[in-house]
Amino acid sequence: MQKEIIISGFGGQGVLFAGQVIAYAAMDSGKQVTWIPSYGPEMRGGTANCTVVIADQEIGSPLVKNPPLVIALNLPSYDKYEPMMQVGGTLVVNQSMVDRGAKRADINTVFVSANEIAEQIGDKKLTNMVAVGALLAALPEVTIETLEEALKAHLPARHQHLLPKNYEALRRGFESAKEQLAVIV
Amino acid sequence: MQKEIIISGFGGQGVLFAGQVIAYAAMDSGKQVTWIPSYGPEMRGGTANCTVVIADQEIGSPLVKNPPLVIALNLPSYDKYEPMMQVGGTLVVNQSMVDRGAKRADINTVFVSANEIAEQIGDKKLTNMVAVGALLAALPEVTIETLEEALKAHLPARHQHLLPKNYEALRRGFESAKEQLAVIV
Amino acid sequence: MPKELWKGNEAIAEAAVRAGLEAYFGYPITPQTEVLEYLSRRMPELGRAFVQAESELGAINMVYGAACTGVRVMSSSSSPGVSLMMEGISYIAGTEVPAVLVNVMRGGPGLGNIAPAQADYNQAVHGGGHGDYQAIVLAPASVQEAIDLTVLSFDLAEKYRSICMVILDGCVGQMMEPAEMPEMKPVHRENWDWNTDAKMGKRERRILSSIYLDPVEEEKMNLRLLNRWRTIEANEVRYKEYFLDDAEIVIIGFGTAGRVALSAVREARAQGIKVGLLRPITVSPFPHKVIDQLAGRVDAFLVTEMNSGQMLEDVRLAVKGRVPVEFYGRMGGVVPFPDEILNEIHRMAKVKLSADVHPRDAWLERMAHV
Amino acid sequence: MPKELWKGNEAIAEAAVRAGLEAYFGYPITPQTEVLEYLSRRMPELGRAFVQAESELGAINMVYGAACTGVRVMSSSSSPGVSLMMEGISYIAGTEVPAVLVNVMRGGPGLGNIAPAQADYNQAVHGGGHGDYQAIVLAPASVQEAIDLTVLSFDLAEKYRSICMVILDGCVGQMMEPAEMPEMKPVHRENWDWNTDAKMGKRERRILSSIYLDPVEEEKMNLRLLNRWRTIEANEVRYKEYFLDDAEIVIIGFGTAGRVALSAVREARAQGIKVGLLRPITVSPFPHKVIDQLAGRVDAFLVTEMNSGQMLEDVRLAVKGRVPVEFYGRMGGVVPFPDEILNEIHRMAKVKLSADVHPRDAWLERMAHV
Amino acid sequence: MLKENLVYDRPEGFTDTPTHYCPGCTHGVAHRLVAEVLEEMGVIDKTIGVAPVGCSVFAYNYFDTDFVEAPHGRAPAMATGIKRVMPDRIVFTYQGDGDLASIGMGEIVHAAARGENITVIFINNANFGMTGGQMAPTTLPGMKTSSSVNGRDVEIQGYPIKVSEMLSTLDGVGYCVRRSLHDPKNIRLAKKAIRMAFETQARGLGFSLVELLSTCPTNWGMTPVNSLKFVEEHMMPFYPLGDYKISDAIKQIKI
Amino acid sequence: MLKENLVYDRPEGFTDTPTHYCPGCTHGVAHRLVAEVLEEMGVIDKTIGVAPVGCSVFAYNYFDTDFVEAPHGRAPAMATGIKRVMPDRIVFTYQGDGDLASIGMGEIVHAAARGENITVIFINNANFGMTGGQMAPTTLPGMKTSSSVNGRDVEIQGYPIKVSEMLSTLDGVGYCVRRSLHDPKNIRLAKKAIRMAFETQARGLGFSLVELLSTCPTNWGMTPVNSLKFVEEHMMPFYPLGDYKISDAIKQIKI
Amino acid sequence: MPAKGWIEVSDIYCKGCELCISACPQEVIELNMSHLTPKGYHPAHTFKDGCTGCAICALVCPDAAITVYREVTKAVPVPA
Amino acid sequence: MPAKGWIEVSDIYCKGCELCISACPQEVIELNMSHLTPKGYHPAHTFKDGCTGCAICALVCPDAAITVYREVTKAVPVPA
Ligand SMILES: Cc1ncc(C[n+]2csc(CCOP(=O)(O)OP(=O)(O)O)c2C)c(N)n1
Ligand SMILES: Cc1ncc(C[n+]2csc(CCOP(=O)(O)OP(=O)(O)O)c2C)c(N)n1
Ligand code: SF4
Ligand code: SF4
Ligand code: SF4
Ligand code: SF4
Ligand code: SF4
Ligand code: SF4
Ligand SMILES: [Mg+2]
Ligand SMILES: [Mg+2]
Repeated sequence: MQKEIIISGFGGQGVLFAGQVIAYAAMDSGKQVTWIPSYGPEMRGGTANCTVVIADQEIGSPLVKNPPLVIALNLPSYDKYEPMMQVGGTLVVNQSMVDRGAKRADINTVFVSANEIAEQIGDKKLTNMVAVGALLAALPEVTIETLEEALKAHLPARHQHLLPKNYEALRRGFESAKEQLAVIV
Repeated sequence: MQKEIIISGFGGQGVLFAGQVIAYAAMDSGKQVTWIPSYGPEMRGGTANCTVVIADQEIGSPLVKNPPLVIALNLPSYDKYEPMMQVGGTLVVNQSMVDRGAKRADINTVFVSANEIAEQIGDKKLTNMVAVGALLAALPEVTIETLEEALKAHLPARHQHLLPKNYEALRRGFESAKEQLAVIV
Repeated sequence: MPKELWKGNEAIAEAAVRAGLEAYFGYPITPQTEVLEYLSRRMPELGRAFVQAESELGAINMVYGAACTGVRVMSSSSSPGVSLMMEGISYIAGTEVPAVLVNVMRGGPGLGNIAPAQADYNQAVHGGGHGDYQAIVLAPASVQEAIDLTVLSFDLAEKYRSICMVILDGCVGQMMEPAEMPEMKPVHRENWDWNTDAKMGKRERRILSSIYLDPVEEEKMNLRLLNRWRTIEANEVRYKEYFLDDAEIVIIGFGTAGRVALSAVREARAQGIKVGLLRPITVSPFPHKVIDQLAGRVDAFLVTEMNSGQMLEDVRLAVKGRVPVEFYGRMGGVVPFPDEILNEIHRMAKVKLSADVHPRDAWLERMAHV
Repeated sequence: MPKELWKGNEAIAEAAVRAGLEAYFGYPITPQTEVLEYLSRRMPELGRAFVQAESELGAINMVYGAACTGVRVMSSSSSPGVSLMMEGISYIAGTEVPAVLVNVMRGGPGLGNIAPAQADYNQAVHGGGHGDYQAIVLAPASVQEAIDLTVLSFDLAEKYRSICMVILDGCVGQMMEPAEMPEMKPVHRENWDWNTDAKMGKRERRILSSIYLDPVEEEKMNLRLLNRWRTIEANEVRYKEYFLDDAEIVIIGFGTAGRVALSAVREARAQGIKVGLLRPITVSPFPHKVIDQLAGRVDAFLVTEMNSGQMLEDVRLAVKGRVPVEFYGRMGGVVPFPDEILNEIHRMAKVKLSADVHPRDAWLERMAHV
Repeated sequence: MLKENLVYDRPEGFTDTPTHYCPGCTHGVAHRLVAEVLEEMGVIDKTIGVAPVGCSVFAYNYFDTDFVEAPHGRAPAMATGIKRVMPDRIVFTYQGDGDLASIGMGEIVHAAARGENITVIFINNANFGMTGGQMAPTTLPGMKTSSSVNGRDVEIQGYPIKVSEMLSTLDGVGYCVRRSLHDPKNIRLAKKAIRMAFETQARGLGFSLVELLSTCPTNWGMTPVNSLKFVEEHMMPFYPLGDYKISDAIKQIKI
Repeated sequence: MLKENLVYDRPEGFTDTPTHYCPGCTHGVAHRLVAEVLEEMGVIDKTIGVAPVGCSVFAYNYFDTDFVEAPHGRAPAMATGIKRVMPDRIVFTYQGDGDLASIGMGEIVHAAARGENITVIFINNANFGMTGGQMAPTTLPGMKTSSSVNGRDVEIQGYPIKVSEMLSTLDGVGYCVRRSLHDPKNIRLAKKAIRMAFETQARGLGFSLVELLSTCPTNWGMTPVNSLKFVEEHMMPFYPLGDYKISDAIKQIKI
Repeated sequence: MPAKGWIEVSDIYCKGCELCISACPQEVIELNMSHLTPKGYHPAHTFKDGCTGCAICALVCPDAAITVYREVTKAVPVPA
Repeated sequence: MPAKGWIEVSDIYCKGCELCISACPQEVIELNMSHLTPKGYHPAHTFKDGCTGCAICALVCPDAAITVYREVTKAVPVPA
């Protein structure tokens, strides 16, 4: 088993942390995992992304050209990764920041209004967690429960009080995606 | 034809210049020539030496382990080079600074009282030229005349007035050596 | 120890601390800065020495000074900063004191960029400083290996009184992976017979210097280093093998290039192509012998690096023209994807290869599209 | 021009002046100081720029600055000083500006000594600075060659917008030989399309930099350098052959080691041994091709260097194990005498040689007596 | 809009490229002042700039002059190389405090001591901006940075270097002053100083340097406006503004 | 001979090795004073010296203490490395003016600025002795050297650097004075200063440096005795002797 | 009566740093929260009358984003 | 009456630089031209009476070649 995930968005959208949480959860599930940020010309501002690879065996390349799993938190990310995706993969799109539909029919595109959901829960910063929840619907190797455990273990102390809201974000995203995936399949 | 000469003595004895004059003369005689100083730990004070190689063809090594021709202006030089000399070679020894006779019978040792002769001519600094003159007796490739020309051409302007004395030093050395070499042969 | 998710650069820093690091001297430079920043907090916490030096030149000479006293000391930097350390490294080698230096390599030459690269291989392995010396050079490909090799680097440096470098590309430095830290080793000072930590009433005075004014003495010193190097070559070669048993094509790559190749190898195996991977862990001493042996039984080699083919020449030296050696490299901070290497494997499995044309030239032709 | 007796270092200085040197920046170091001292007098006399820099680091960056304006500029130093220039050299290479650097090599590593050595071969030829770049490296063996190659170095540097190094050992620097100087070339500034000498109302502004933040751009730049290097390899290889026609044993040595070998070769020929000499003049680009060809027809090679066998590996790469390659080196400032090399020739003519054991190891065994 | 209505426009010394600086970073102000001075002196055409390694590494993108990019800290050496072969050109370096006062200390002291006829614009923002805000030689005592997280402890991490004070002890220095970019009045004074520095060079009167107290909102973790206050309240008391050295010949210059 | 007859004997801080210095070179005097001070303070046993590259490159042969040999100019960095891991040892560098003020400028300024608790003995002999007498940053205006054969032209070759004046602007410096070795009185004063510098270190009071005007008879082309006169008549007026910085804490020290 | 002036803020250069806002003696500048520049910043604009064309905003702007104009009534020196 | 002193000059260390000669207030030192040290220098020696044991010669000697003695009459401080 090997699954590669790319998470991409604007600088402040919590892209890197979202990847780390998945990496923690995968690790706690006894998987091999790598997390790598894109660091480069666009260090200051601009888009940020990270790649997470989860596998049963020693992981080779920590980077992936044609990912099976992508979270695109904004339009530029959506535009960039949609064409790169593996056939049959799942692309979670933050519908709140995107004004177009899917161009590819050979992948599963899941639209989640992550911003709105986050705001409903009461914290705009949870956008990333909504999207992560949505992704989990296509990533059976990591359960919502392990991800919650991982969050609990690794959220900085000063944010621990936000755990319930994080959990809610995850589940709302998960539910939203499951519905759509059920339809697709 | 290839001839290698080592000239060795104390720092102030004009060892390097003696070698250069021979090199100039050889060059002016249409020969290939190299001159190389020993530079090393003993840069400040101590003994100085240089190696001159004269040849008809492109010169290989500018250094020589077993020289056929040596000028030893002091005792340490004599002690150092006598054992290294090629069989049949000629060793010009500055008798003024040396209190022993030859240890090897398979080389020609020419003793010249270079200091005394130089003082007789009226300039202690000519010791080196007396010795060079002596060496020429065993170096037919360079005539006294070309050496005189070389001196004339390359002695700094401020020393040009000393040319006659230099010539005399050369000839006195040459004569002294020729006598001895005649006996040896 | 349980596994934790560690970032490569910070893992190296903590591993050094646990290996008994007593002093760190460094200067910020991307993509290495986390090593320095981590230790700027961690070392004072433990009462150990940390100095942000005025420059890499200052840093390497602070390392040199501390190394002379016999304690465990290191610096870290990235390509341009490491170039500034060449004189100091040569002095450290010439004085035969142990020191560790980490190079998180980036794109070059010159200022280049801050993306991952492996283009300082030659500098590290074949001597960027003046004079004859050899450095032990370790090349981790994962965070766990970065930890383990950092610890090892101190042991090897001390054992052989040698400079020991850990070279990694920015990928390994920036990546997070689960990894296990070793136990904290208490700092303890060895009773060396060479270190200049002052007489303290216990012994005759000692001098540490790299001067040997007499060439014969310097030559003896050079021979001493060379003979020591033969021991190191005999005892310290490390590499990792993947699917070599029945391999007909063998890929050789270190660090990230090696692990990217692993993905390609797995894919190729899945397609039934008999390909294996040799990943040097010590790039100096280089695993000549195993390549020599492989050259006797495989059909071809593919060297893959994030540079223009620097290790390639070491492989070719070991193969000695017996079978074709091909090359695939990306440069300037570009990290290859597995499919690029898979393409090369396919190509090699298809066409008849020649050992005549230099693999770099052939690769350059293939790169014409870039 | 008539021949004059020139000291190697001063000859290089004057040759540079005649080649149109407009600026020299350097720092004293034995055995190179005569270059600096000579130019400290000569350059101001001609109204050209001379600065005794604060350090080699300062010097190479002054060179870098002046090189960007498109004038002929150089520095010179000796081993430890050259190590300090590694960052600057990498920048010069990365910016593709022409510059000349002379290294009068001495014994090392570290402070070492001031005797003649060739132990910076790898640093010069295989890249002592970070990143992928190649330097053109010329290795004179006589004063005349030092003059000619100094002049050539400026032409090559400009032609290929490259760093060009002249590496010589202290012997060639300190030696006097009759030599002919070229005519004085008037200083004239070329109308390059790249140099930053200010717009002056004539053109758009220009930038010179070695930054390529985007890895793909940096890779393109790396490829540009590599492709240029292939042109250089194709056009600029230079070497000198002696008695190769019927040679059964071929000695390969550069600089002083090469000329010492010449003496040994002549002696061996006199004894009826069929031995020849190949003396690389460009050690980078290296004369791979001619060695490759020789390897097809001779019985064995003997590489001789004043180091531990650095060029040796380049020879082995060219020979590819077809015939034995033996090695004889002296290190740390020791200059070999012809008889030492003659001994090696005798040994090679007598015993059956094996291509199996590494020539350096075999040589180390033979050096056990030192 | 009529030409005569124009009170202030983007200087011609600038290219069209927007800078990569963080919002509110006064690197931009310093750039603008240099561009204005070069324009006013009419020397854009004969100027060669030397960019440093630091946040201003891309300075070469913004000025409409020839430019080269130096290795970290070596801009004064590169500028020396350029000026010595092109003495009639205007050559300036633009350097941060990490670049000039940390790694480049040797080069700046010697360029100054030699009286190298170049102009140095020195941006003191009390940290290494580009690499993420580490301690610089100019970091204030007690100031927190990413490599002095508990605040700079001068006993262990050393004392800040006052560059203008130090360099003005050197005989080769013609003009050496410290100014600040934190308010309109000081910006005007800074511009005058930059003008004087370039005039010093244009007249061959030796080495000139203008130290500018500048902000780094990003790494200081402050808004741009608060950063200006920090300069006024914390940096200026430690780094007094003033004329540290103005040679007599330069004092005569009237502009 | 009775012990009580002894007025002066070769200090115990010295080894038996004769120095390699030229006859009359005051490097020897500086050495002797350091050896005497270390002996008098009873710290020979816990001292580690750092030798430079320069004529004093072999300093390590002469002192009966541990010693290391630094790359040219980097002695202060090496000393920093040593002192930071061995804070209870006495660590000193011994550096020439080429070493300290030319190539090593960056390292000395930063060691001083950090207030590195080391002692620097700085030998100013106005040239690069070891490499044959080239111009140093300290070479006097108009002075002839092998790389300024017509005399140092300050307009082109730069102005001399007054090291003590420059370094004493740095807050990390505890003790910084200039003395001379040209006559008995000044030698005594020099020794007192060296003592104070080491006391500064022993008490942890920061960076200490003693600049010593010294001779180079060989490269100056003078007899040793005339060289002393040159120091008095030409160097001292340009490099005034004096206390450039003595921190208050150090002023309290009584010895 | 103060001179009447006006400013133009370039969408290309303005990064919404607010330095002009706090420097304007007439307090007539604010960020335009209803507009985003291509780079994603809310740019500065004048939100009410009162601009005198004093150019202080341009003087403090790190991005040379402001062009300042003034009705030609009497000579006022440009900022130095 | 001045104290009576005497000096010993080491053959191993003395390089005949003459600094002691020019410094000796009693002018009792000269080079011994009839003696050469192993290194080839004419060493310093006292050539007449009058040494007071003031140790000034030792103070200026760059080679720590001089040992100074004095008859014990009254306390005189060693050179500092
Ligand atoms: C030799 C070298 N060392 C380190 C670096 C990394 N580096 C880049 S910029 C910088 C510091 C810049 O700080 P400063 O000069 O103050 O400029 P600022 O960014 O604050 O304007 C450093 C350490 C480098 N590029 N090269
Ligand atoms: C990196 C490097 N550059 C240059 C040299 C050559 N070098 C040796 S000593 C010296 C100058 C020494 O002068 P100074 O420090 O004044 O000491 P002095 O000999 O005058 O006592 C130089 C340039 C070197 N050894 N290493
Ligand atoms: S990091 Fe700091 S100095 Fe750099 S551009 Fe941003 S605010 Fe300015
Ligand atoms: S060269 Fe000068 S400094 Fe060096 S030992 Fe001789 S006199 Fe002293
Ligand atoms: S100062 Fe300039 S960049 Fe900042 S908000 Fe005002 S106009 Fe925009
Ligand atoms: S010109 Fe003056 S008044 Fe008008 S907006 Fe700018 S600062 Fe305000
Ligand atoms: S001062 Fe010392 S070395 Fe010089 S002559 Fe006198 S005793 Fe000899
Ligand atoms: S001790 Fe005094 S009096 Fe005696 S020789 Fe020495 S200097 Fe002269
Ligand atoms: Mg800064
Ligand atoms: Mg000196």
